[in-house]
Amino acid sequence: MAGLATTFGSGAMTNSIEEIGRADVILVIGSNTTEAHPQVARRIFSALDRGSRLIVIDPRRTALARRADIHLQHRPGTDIPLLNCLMRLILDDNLHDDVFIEHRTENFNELRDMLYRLDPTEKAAVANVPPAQLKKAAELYGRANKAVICYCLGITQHICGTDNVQTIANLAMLTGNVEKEDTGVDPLRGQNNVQGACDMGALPGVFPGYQAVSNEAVRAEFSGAWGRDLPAEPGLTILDMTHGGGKTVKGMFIMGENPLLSDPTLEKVRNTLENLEFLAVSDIFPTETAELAHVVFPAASFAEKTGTFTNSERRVQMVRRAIEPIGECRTDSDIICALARRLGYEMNYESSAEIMEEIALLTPVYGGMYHDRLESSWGLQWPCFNRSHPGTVFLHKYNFARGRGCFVPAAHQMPGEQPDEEYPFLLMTGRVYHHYHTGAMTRAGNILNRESPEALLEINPVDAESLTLASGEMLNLATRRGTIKIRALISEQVAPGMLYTSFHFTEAPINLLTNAASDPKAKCPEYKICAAQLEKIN
Amino acid sequence: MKGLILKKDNLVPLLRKIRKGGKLVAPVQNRHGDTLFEVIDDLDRQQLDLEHQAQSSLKPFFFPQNDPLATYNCAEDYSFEPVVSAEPTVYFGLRSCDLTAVLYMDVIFSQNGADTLYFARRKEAILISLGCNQPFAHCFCNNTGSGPFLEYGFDLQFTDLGDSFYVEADRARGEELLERWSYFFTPADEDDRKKQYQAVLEARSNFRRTVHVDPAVKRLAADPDLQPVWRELSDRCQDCGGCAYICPTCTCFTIVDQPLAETHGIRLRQWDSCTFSGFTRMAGGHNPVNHAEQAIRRRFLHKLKIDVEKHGRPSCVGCGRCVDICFGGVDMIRFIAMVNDLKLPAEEK
Amino acid sequence: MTMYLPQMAKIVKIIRENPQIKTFVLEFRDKEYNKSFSYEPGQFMMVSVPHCGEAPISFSSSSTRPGTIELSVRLAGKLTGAMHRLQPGAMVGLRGPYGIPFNMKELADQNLLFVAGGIGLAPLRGVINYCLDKGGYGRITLLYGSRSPDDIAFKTDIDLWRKNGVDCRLSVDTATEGWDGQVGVVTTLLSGLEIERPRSSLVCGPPIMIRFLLPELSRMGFRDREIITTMERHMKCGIGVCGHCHLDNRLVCVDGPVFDLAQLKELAVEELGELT
Amino acid sequence: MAEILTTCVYCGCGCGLYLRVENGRVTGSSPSRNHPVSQGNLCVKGWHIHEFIHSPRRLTRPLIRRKDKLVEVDWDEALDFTAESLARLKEKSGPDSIGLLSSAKCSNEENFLLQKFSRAVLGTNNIDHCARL
Repeated sequence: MAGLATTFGSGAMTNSIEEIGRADVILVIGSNTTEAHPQVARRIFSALDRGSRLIVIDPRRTALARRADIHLQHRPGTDIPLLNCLMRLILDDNLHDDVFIEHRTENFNELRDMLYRLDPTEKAAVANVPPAQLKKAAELYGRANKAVICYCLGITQHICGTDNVQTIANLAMLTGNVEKEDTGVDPLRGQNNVQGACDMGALPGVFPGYQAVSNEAVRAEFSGAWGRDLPAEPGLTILDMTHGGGKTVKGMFIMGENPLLSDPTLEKVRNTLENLEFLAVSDIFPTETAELAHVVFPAASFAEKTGTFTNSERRVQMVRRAIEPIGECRTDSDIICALARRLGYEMNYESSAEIMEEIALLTPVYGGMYHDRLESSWGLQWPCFNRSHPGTVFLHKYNFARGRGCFVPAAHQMPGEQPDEEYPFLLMTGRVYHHYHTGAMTRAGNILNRESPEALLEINPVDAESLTLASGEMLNLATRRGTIKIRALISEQVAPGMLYTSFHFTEAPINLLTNAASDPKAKCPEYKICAAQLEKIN
Repeated sequence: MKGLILKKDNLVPLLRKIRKGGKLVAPVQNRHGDTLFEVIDDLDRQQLDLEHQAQSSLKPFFFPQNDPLATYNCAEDYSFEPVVSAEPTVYFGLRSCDLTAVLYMDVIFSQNGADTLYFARRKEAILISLGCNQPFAHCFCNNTGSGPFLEYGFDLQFTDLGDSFYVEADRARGEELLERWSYFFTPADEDDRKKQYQAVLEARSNFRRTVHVDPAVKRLAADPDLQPVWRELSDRCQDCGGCAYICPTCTCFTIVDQPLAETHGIRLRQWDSCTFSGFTRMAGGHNPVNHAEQAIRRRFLHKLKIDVEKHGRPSCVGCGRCVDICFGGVDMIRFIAMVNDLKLPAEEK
Repeated sequence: MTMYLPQMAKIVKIIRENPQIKTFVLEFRDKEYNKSFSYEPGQFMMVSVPHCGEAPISFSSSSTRPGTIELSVRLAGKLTGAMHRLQPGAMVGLRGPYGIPFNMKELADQNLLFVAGGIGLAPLRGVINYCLDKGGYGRITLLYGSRSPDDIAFKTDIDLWRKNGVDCRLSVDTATEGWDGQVGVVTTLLSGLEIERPRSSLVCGPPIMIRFLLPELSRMGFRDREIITTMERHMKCGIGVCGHCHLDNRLVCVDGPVFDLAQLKELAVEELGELT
Repeated sequence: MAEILTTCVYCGCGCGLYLRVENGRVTGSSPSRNHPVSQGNLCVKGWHIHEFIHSPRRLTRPLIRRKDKLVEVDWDEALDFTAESLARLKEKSGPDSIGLLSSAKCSNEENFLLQKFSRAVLGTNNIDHCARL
């Protein structure tokens, strides 16, 4: 997200989901769309039926890749050199959009210079991608009338995640595929309200609406509204806290998260949580994290409360109470307000609509979001500045949020960890269709759990043969950080030397293994790549 | 049977009467613009919608997505207590396809003994259908023998004649209803009957899609092994199960125990879909139906071949709902077109 | 619900047949029901275990020995796992009997070849005992394949059958010390075997065994109608409604589980490969 | 029986779906036909979203750790204990000794309140959530 904010001025999906289906060329990179964002995949399928073309860039031969006109199956961690090579080919073929570059962007020369001096190592990094395929992809994207790029955590969960995103933005601007309807750059959000949680300032450096805590004027405004002096220094990120060993922070309040399954290098997380002087958890299920808490609050589920979620396309929409909270559960709002009052701060809201009124007051992009408006519509897409504003279907219409789009060239960076003799495999992690995040909810369901009852490790038939491995056999999967037991699934979806599995299963907690090396700007850990070894369990 | 006429002004007053002593279920357009079958608690506030196709059929009312079969106790002793719940309900405004689907479910749920839960609800139900003067976007009930108007099977069938409804009864419960509330109705005259006939004729010419169901059924009877079709459709399928869930005649289910505590729980019947891989997976992991292609084959052959053999008609009622919803375009209309496009092996030579 | 309502039955006794298989001797709690309950060889019951739902289990007993019924259960999934943890005196739920049985009338006076692999002997055990108890059947031969000598189940039964003139031949996939019998898959036991007409073969075992055995039997001259087997499927209702146990255009629960090769040849059954 | 329109929580697409409620229990879900994202269908997760709501594994009472075990307590006790613990930490080690994790699964309103709680009530910017995970 930091990436798009730098280049475009706003870090969100520029399009609406519906627009993706209207593009002539769709480039999907680092997204297993059919499984993780089925509704986006649906738009891609219908676009294909109407004659649109699809380019998939993914180390795995996913279901979507099988339907693509071109599938570039590159090595994980080589997105930047691949995209740089693509851009160079576009430049060479004169398929870039001169007019757009001149009028709507800045810093193009720096990108051009870099592309012309493209390091041979960059070319070598993508040596396994057939040049003809690369050329075909460059032509397809370069010649497209309307092209969109969709990406997901396959791009951001790298040590160079921010640079990855900026390189994607470079490609879109180079060809003038932003600022117009049905063109753009679309980060698909992993969780239902990631967008909203970011928008609402659940981040260490910003207030709601991405207003920096370090900005004095902003702070003065919030301070005025809330009647307290507010801290100016940006706070700690999630990994600073959960990997801090109980020293960075001594007490934690965790609402609806399960870092003890979702965060990388779980041993460190466990060590931290066990060393905290105080840990309070609010959740709907007794999670691994809650097991270690001093206090656990039973929270109401989405079916038991009213409020709003913001989806990937920036659409703020209602979630409505269908039943009363079960047992003695309370909504997280009630819990926070009750705690605030006990700490001597009057926090009283008659409804979530009243909270939204305060949000609208303090958050310019949410300035026109009121529950009554959201009630009588299918929600509103931010920015929506005031009550009469209709919301925004696609971003940067005729104008980037930051003025001109800024090219930020980036060079290839080696992943935090590479396969070696001891750990010869490259392990990638991601989602499966039937489960969501740490599985607390989906695994409680009969059909979902039946359809996908356990974690499976995808391994190429070639590797399976050399290990005399059959599908269904149990393996010890190890990295420098730990070992888990997991069942093998022989699959041509992964290339030789690659392994893939999901992170939903508490029985096979993959994040015991993952690398916490993270992107210096976005602080996003490199979940997608680590070096691993395998051993058959007899 | 001779028809009757109900002035449209009298519809709500009539529904108010027949609702007494039970529930009324009818299509309602909610404030979000979706049309659903809902229980009508307030005839003055809930807006009947006789213009749009309801997004789901009546299936969930007779065969809910989660249906408790029994509660069980396993504290000291192990025992089951059956759960049966049904109350008299009038269903108004269902379309011919949905009514045909209910009649089909009647057949399915009476195989090897009448299904207690289903028929408890079914026996309490009065079905008042509304013929379709104007079929919806993906409708093809004229090709599946399930509409736009029906000859039989309804308790009452309404035909929209502009400012009035032409009303026919087919079953005794419909006749009783007409008799009980006779003062709302006037006898139809020759002119009304002509108008009704005209509406039926016009409706038949109003279909926007032509779907050649019979040739496809014949083709499948002759040769059900259509590998290219199964392959393409299984590639497109995104495994949501939506086609089976939305289909008014899909009745596959699973039975599971839902523990409520150590000592007791509920035994539930839940919707299931033959396209799911877990549908056929056995304990221990062996799956005799291993490929997505096989699952897709199963689904379409069941609808257009096996049910023709077993029950004399395909179990597709032409409602078109699967066309609207499928992520990958794995729907009945596409399937039938693909089947009819395939050349018979004999023709290829 | 009544059609789905189980009858409660008490576990009277548990016999461990091998490390994976236990035989549960059961008695319906309702005395009258227990008395009037009857079933036929090849049929199955839907078994309920607390919190685990239901699973189909074939009778391993014969109705010629009334008073109790026996279900032999192999440890495979959640329900069978829970069942294996039960102790005598515990209750399970049972509904049935379901399915088309072996046609015992038609088999009368015939020489019968039983071929079983692993837990596949459980339903055939019921048939063999039925034949022995009723009398009026020809020579009985049993070929039984197990993974290893330790995996041979129903040993007491096999001893008794031998005493009663049943020709029992055993094989194991992998021998251990002390095993001096046949080694190899069960099909190896077929070589040199002569069964005179009228005859039938009754085959029960894992899909892979059936797949290789059926063509072998055909090669030996068994006619399609003389080769009878049982098919296994995931099942939920047992009464032909839920759809899970489909076998091409049939449902195993009501059209099976017993099928002869002539029937199977008309169906597309993936796990059996091309049957010609 | 009632059909309540709400928003799916299983991914960033944000489908509009109906929860079917019977006698206080959610017994099914179905897509909204006119919702701009769901357009009449859900993925397999959305169709089964009701399954977890009444799971017996749900937490239904506040818990406090006593001698290494979490035991059920009433709300006042849990809230009082939490407020006291947070106040003590703030007093002893300063506001930045406390960290808060908000959730990408909670509503906007709840996220807003928690960051307000963090900044205005506790006085720390140590608030984050798992956007990157």
